[in-house]
Amino acid sequence: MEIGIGHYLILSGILFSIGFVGVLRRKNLLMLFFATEIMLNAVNIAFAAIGNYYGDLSGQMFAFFIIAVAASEVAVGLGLLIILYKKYGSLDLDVISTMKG
Amino acid sequence: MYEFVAFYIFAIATTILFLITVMSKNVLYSMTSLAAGMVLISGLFFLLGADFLGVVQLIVYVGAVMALYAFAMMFFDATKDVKEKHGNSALVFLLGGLMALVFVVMFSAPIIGENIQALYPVGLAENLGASGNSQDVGLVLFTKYLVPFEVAAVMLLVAMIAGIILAGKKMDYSLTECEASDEELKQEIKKEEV
Amino acid sequence: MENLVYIALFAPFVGSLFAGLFFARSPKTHLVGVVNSTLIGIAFIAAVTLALHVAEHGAVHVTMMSWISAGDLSIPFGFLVDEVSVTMMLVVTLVSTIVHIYSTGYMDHDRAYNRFFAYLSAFVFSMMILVMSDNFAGLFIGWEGVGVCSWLLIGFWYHKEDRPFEENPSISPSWAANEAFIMNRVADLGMLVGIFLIYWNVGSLQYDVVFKALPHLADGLLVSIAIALFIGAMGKSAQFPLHTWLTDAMEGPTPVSALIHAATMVTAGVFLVIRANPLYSLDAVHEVSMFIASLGAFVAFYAASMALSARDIKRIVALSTLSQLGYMFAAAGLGAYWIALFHLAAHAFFKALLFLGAGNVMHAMDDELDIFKMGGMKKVMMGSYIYMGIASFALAGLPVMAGFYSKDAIIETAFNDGSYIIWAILVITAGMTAFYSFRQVFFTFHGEERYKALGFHPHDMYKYVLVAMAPLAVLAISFGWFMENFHEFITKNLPDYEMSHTTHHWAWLLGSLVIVLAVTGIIIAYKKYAGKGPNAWKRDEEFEQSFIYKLVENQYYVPKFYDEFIVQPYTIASKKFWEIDKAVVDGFVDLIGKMSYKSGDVSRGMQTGSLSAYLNWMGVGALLLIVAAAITALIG
Amino acid sequence: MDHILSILIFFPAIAGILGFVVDKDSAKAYGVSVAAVELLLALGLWASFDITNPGMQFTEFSPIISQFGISYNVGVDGISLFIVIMAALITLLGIVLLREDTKNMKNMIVSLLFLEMTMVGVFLSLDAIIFYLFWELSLVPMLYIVGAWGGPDRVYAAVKFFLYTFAGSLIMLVGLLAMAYLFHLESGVWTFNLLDWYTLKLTSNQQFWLFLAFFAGFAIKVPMFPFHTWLPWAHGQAPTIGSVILAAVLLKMGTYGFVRFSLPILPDASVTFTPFIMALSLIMVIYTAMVAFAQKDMKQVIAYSSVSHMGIIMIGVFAMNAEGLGGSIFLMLSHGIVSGALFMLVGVIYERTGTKIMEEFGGLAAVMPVYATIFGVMLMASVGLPLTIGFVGEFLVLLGFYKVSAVGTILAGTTIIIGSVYMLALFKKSFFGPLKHEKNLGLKDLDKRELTALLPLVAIVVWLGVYPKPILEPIDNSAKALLVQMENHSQLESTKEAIIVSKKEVK
Amino acid sequence: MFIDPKNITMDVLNLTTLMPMLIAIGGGLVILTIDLIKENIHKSLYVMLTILILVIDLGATLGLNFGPNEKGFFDVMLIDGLSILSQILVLVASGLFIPLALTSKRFHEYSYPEFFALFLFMIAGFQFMVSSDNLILIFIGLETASLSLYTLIAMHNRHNSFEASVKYFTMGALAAGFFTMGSAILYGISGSLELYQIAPAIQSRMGEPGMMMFLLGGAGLLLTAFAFKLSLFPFHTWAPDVYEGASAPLAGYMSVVPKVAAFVVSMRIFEMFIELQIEWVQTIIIILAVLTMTLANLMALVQEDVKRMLAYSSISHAGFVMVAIALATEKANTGIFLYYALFMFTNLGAFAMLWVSRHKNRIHHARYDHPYEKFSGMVKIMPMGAVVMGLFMLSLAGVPPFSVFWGKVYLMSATIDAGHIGLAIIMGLNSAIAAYYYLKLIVYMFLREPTAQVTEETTYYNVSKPLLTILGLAVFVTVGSIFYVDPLIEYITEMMRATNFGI
Repeated sequence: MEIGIGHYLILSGILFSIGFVGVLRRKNLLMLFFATEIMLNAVNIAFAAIGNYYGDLSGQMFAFFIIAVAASEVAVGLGLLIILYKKYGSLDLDVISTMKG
Repeated sequence: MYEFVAFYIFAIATTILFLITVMSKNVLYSMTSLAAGMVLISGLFFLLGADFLGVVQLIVYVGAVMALYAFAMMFFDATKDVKEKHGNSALVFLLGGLMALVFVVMFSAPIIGENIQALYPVGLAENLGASGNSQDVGLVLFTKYLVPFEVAAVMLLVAMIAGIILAGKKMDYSLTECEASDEELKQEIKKEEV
Repeated sequence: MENLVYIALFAPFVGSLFAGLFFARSPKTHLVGVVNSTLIGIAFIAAVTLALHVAEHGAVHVTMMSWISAGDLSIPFGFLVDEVSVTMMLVVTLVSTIVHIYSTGYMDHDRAYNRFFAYLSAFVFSMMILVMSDNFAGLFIGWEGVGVCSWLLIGFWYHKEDRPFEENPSISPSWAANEAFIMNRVADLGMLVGIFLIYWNVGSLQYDVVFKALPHLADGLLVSIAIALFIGAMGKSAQFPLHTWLTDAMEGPTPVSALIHAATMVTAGVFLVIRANPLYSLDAVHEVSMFIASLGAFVAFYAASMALSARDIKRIVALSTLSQLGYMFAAAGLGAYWIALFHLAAHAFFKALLFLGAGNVMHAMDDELDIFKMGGMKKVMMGSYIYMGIASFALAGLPVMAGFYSKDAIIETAFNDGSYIIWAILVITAGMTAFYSFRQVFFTFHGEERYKALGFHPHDMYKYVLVAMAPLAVLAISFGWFMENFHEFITKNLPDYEMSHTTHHWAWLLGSLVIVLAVTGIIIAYKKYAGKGPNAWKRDEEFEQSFIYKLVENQYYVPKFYDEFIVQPYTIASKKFWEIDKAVVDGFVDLIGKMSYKSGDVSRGMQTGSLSAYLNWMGVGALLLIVAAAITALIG
Repeated sequence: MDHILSILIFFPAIAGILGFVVDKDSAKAYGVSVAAVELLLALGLWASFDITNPGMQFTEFSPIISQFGISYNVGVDGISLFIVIMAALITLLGIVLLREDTKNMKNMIVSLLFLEMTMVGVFLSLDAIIFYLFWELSLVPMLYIVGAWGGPDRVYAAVKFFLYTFAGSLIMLVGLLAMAYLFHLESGVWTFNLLDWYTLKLTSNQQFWLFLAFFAGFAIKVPMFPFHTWLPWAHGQAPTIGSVILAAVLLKMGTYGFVRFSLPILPDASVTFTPFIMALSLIMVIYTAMVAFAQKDMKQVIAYSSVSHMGIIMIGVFAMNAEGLGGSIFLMLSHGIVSGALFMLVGVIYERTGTKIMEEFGGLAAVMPVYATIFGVMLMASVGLPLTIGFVGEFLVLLGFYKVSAVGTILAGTTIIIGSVYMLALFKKSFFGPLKHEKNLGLKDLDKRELTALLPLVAIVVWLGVYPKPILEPIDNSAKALLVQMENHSQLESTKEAIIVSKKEVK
Repeated sequence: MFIDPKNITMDVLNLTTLMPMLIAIGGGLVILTIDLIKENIHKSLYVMLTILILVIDLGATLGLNFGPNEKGFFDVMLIDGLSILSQILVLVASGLFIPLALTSKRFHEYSYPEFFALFLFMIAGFQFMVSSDNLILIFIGLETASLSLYTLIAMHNRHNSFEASVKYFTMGALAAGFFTMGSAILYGISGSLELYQIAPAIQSRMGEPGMMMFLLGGAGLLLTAFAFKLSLFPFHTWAPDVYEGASAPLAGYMSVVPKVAAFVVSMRIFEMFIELQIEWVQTIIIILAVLTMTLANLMALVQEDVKRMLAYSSISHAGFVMVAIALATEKANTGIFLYYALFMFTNLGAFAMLWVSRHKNRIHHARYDHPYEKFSGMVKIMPMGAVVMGLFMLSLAGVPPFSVFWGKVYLMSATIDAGHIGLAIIMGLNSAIAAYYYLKLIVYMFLREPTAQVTEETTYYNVSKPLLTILGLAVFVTVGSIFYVDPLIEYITEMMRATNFGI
């Protein structure tokens, strides 16, 4: 019952897909952002696992930077959400659809 | 065996928690399960020997990011259940399932190459007499990845500025939609200052 | 001599320009008539001089300049004055001169007097090119040129309204003009094909070169050339089935009919066959020649039959022209080219005279054409009466008259050739000719004075016009007397046609037979139409309802046939094509545009504005890529 | 005279730019003088043209994009010389014919001058890309002219014209680029120089596809059936001057393209495609002539007749013998003159009555005799009467085509019948018969301005009909040279057989 | 290859490679500092300062040594021809678009110096992105630039712009997920994050079972991410909305600079795959390119708003250029830059014209700022403006001799050279479809009568001298392109030869 890299990667893939489903089905922007966080986390697992099995640090590095990016995105994203909420009074995606065609 | 048990516990738990995040109608549940899931992921990192990463995950994600989300949630007064219209849930799950299937199929193949030499092997710091993941990470981060690190700093600065501008007062009054000319605006601003 | 050639050729052209450029917009100017008549007269004198020269020294051949040269083709403006062309020139210029003079009187009251002379002289010019050219392309220039002038002159009174076919079989002058032009063009295509065939197989269009090369060509080719050229001739000479335009062409002023549609242009076809005699006398094309002769005989009879019942004075003359053209073709087809040419000339004289006489009548009757409305006019129009009488005698082929010699010769030829059917037709036709021409004379000049009831006050033409017509009358009587001289002159160039002994033997009998038939025709006509008082002619309503009468009156339904089976289908097809063009061809293009636009409209539907949808699109896209990747990897 | 071709091309453009500054009221005078100078220049070119030399003359060459083998390369031979002169002439006369009260006269003049540049440029370019450049650019002023001064559906017509031709020429562009690539493969050099391309021998398969690509561009421009439907629209809606230039010059670009590109570069494919082109052309000749007959609008009749005549030109181009090719080039000129004049004439009556529907007229000959006369002359030239300009080309083309196909010639020859059918019907409906409307009684005959524009054309129609030699000779020389070049360049025996430079040699 | 910390020398670091980015970042900080010191300084100072910094940056970029293996900072930086070229393009475009801030009317974003600081950070981000073949740095650079860009869009401060920003942001986050996942797979295969090491690793492992799956999967994921950035179908959905929501200068900017940066990275990544003989990538890219240009063109046909139309047209142009990546030849790569260099000026002009006529109220249409009606009869009101806009439209349509034509020809030629004749024809036909909507604007401007709302006042609303200068420059470059295309091709080709494409 050896846990190999495959396990981690499959887990990563599954979590990624869960995040993907979330992105596709969420209509609330805030919760949609959660889903993107899940995706990034899933990738982090993959990076950490691969790095571990190669005994290489680059994977961890990438994961580290992904966390940084995620944090930045949250900052910007929340800023946007706030201003959007102020203007539209809602975070529902269907409301924010004045531009189309 | 220990790894086996730990992995499956973490794996199953995160999967369930993230599923809750994605499926729950309640923002609070959703967010809480997300935070919990992330904590568990840091456990996976520890399992994988990425101690530093695990810590960062805990601090940055669970500490900072989740705090931000929580703050935002309060701002949006989103404690109530969220009503979402799902037009084609089945399709979404089908797509997600398909995606997962492809990943499973893909990752069942061996990905690790036999002949690949690690470029920045774990245990770098051993040569210097020190030990532990943090030092290794530090060593690589501040040599090889110094530039990305600095750029990340800029990125965070950008994010900060962006957050300040977007959420701050500056956006409350739109100059774009104001018909007044520059001169008139100056007068107005001066009046306000006075 | 060169100068004379150019004078003969260009004098009419100068006249046309003179009238057209300087006087086209001015009111009637007598000067134009005088000048143009004089110029044509000069051309005539030049032609006479040339004729004398040719008789003495042989043909004159001049090349003015090159016209088209491209590839190996080189066409010059070259003119050949030999026995054949000089005969034509004489005929053309003489008749033209007289018609010009006649027109100064006839067109006296017309607003467009000057324009008329411009056209008329232009016609003479074109006709001169036609007969004088030394190559087929030059012939074609004249060929088309006379076509256009004919178009202009038929449609001279273009302002007249279209009337339905039942009222006026030729609808209107402009309609008739177009019909003539288009029908001629049909034939011209044949002629063009003939020219192309000649060029690609001989390499030149010069008569001399071509005729020299003819014997070396393949038989089938010769037949094709002969047929193609004859198709051209059929159009100009109004042979069946391209004959309907000629009767309709009577919409033009009568001098035009006299000059163009009797004496000169319509004989161009005959001239072409005569010109191309080296081709048509070849054994290889014997069948074609026989066809020409047969067609000629048929047309002679066919036209004569229609003339029997016609009421329109000009139509009768036109149909007789058609009939006589048939005679000419019969002769030419049988190889008696010089006889054809002789009849051509004789016919030109008496037919022009006949037309001009008819013109006098019309002039007197305020352009009334219906002979049923005339009668007994000899009292008021003695001069015209005499002229028309002479012309009719000539046409009927009574002894001494010109027509007697020429027509008799043709009939003899048919007999001599052993083509007894043709001979029989021609003989019968001769009788019919006498009948209908005198029917017309008697209707017009004898019998009850029907016109009085209708309020006409006829008076004869100006004296000088009548005097001017005299040469024609003289020639109509006497031209036949010079047959031997002509024969001697022309056979230098054209092949002689020798009658066999048998024919010589029977000649007197054949001649008498024709004379008897002609006289019989005249007598019947006199009995029927010349009576006065109780003997006066009455309409036979019953006969007019009979099938034969209807058939003949409606020109054997040929115009109707053309209308229903060519004109109308063409019009309908054109309209349908236009609709197809709009709906299908253009519609298809528009459809592409509309489809693009529509698909743009449809695909913009994916841009719902909802972020959720966008994410779905992106997700689907990503998934498709990955699934495609997986499948590709698994398969290969 | 070293740079006369460049001067010819760019003089109108520079004048056009300067034209922006000219006062509105003197715009027409400015236009006339510029166009007149251009015509004089073109005539000067003719005067110094060496008639005996069938090759390119006055060539100028300077690389522009040497990395990609594009260079400014112009030259003139007997084929292009007269088209250029005609373009200059038609532009001049078209401007002369413009009414003083045309709205936005200045814009009109400027567009026309730019159009003139592009037209002259197309015919003088010897570099494929420069050719393409002028080719495309010519669409723009024309779009504006049709769209701004046209009839009620002008925008639709203008856009259709633009897009249709643009689409075709883009496919042609692909062909040009492919050709350059093939040349590059062969020689290692990038070049779009036509004269270089003439030396390249291509396989039949390559020629086949390249021919199709070129065909797309040229056929739409010609316009060949079934790509012709933009033309009636464009003509129907365009202002007089637009129709005149469109019919007289722009359409010739298509046939010129076939002569300059398809034939010499792709001789084998040209011969292979001959039956196809012939079939289309015959349909074009007969079908569009019939459609023309069904028209009610005088201008549409002439528009469709243009298509029909272009069919004859196409036939001549692909007859592959000196008679046909020379004839079709001559016919391009004569059709330019005649159709230009006819469109001018339609414009004249349209200006007076505000309608082009034939049934509205009738009896015009009595009211406007001079007009009717000139119309009649042009009509006769259009139906190919000997001793008018129309005959020479048509005769030569049919003559040349006879060698290719006798049946085809008879079918094509029906043009002289059905051509006269619709033209005479037009003439009869409009000019003959009684006057339809009282108001037409007061119509004025041609005035000085109109006569100035039309009489030169009448003179040319007669002059070149009687004495075509001055222009037929250089055309013939160049046409023969082109055929010789084709023959030398072809690889298939069947091609060599099909090409007849001089049948004396063949015998 | 581990570098001992002790032995690090300045030579190895090659610090100068960082100069351009540092200048931009430093410039951004300077602007922030100035704002700290004194508030309410007129925007023109910041604009000029930004231009100045960009000029210095450009100078620094041009001063760099470059070559296929010119690396710096532990091989993280890669200064090859591609990098230099794209940096030049980015900087020049930025320098040309930023003066559009100097309008006569006041707009929200330009009133705050943060805009200019973020602008410079964004440029730095792009510069990092293009001058590295390390996936981490590419990712970080990309995110830095993107986050700045999202903010810049939102700073226009209208309903539209927030919506646009949020859409762009959210999809960008998703794309980031795909990018990282793709990178993870590449990392898994090769154990490296540097393309020049990944390539040989892949090559050596190509035959292994299941490897194709990873390769194609990774390529697919990365392609998704870059297809989003390059707005390829079906990942383009953000583009029209973002163009509509963003201010005209920014929209124009987005149609050039981020795309150039994304193209550079795509060239580095996908041409590696293609050169490894993985045909699937080529096929998929061609399919995407064809779909993109065709569908975007079709959708552009039905637009009512010029800016939105231009958005679709930019998508279509991107699809057109994408073909070059599938070809992966030197000529095609040259073509990409030639195309964008030429396209830049035309688009600059077109968007500047929109900006000139930008009105604060939507007087012509309830939703759109630049509906077609706004331009009807423009030739009567501002003839020069109409002529200039007409020229830009013709250029975009690919009418010779205007600038975009040469790019089109060059790319089509490259396509033909690579043997894809059918593709070249599709490209040609697409240009024909595209001509319709460009013509539509010309038709409105030249062939229609002005509506009641269209007056000199409304069309010249936002005009100012700097804007006119920029317009003049754009016209000049667009029209005179025939004269400088040759040296441009030569320079780009030279740069391409000094480029390291991984293998």
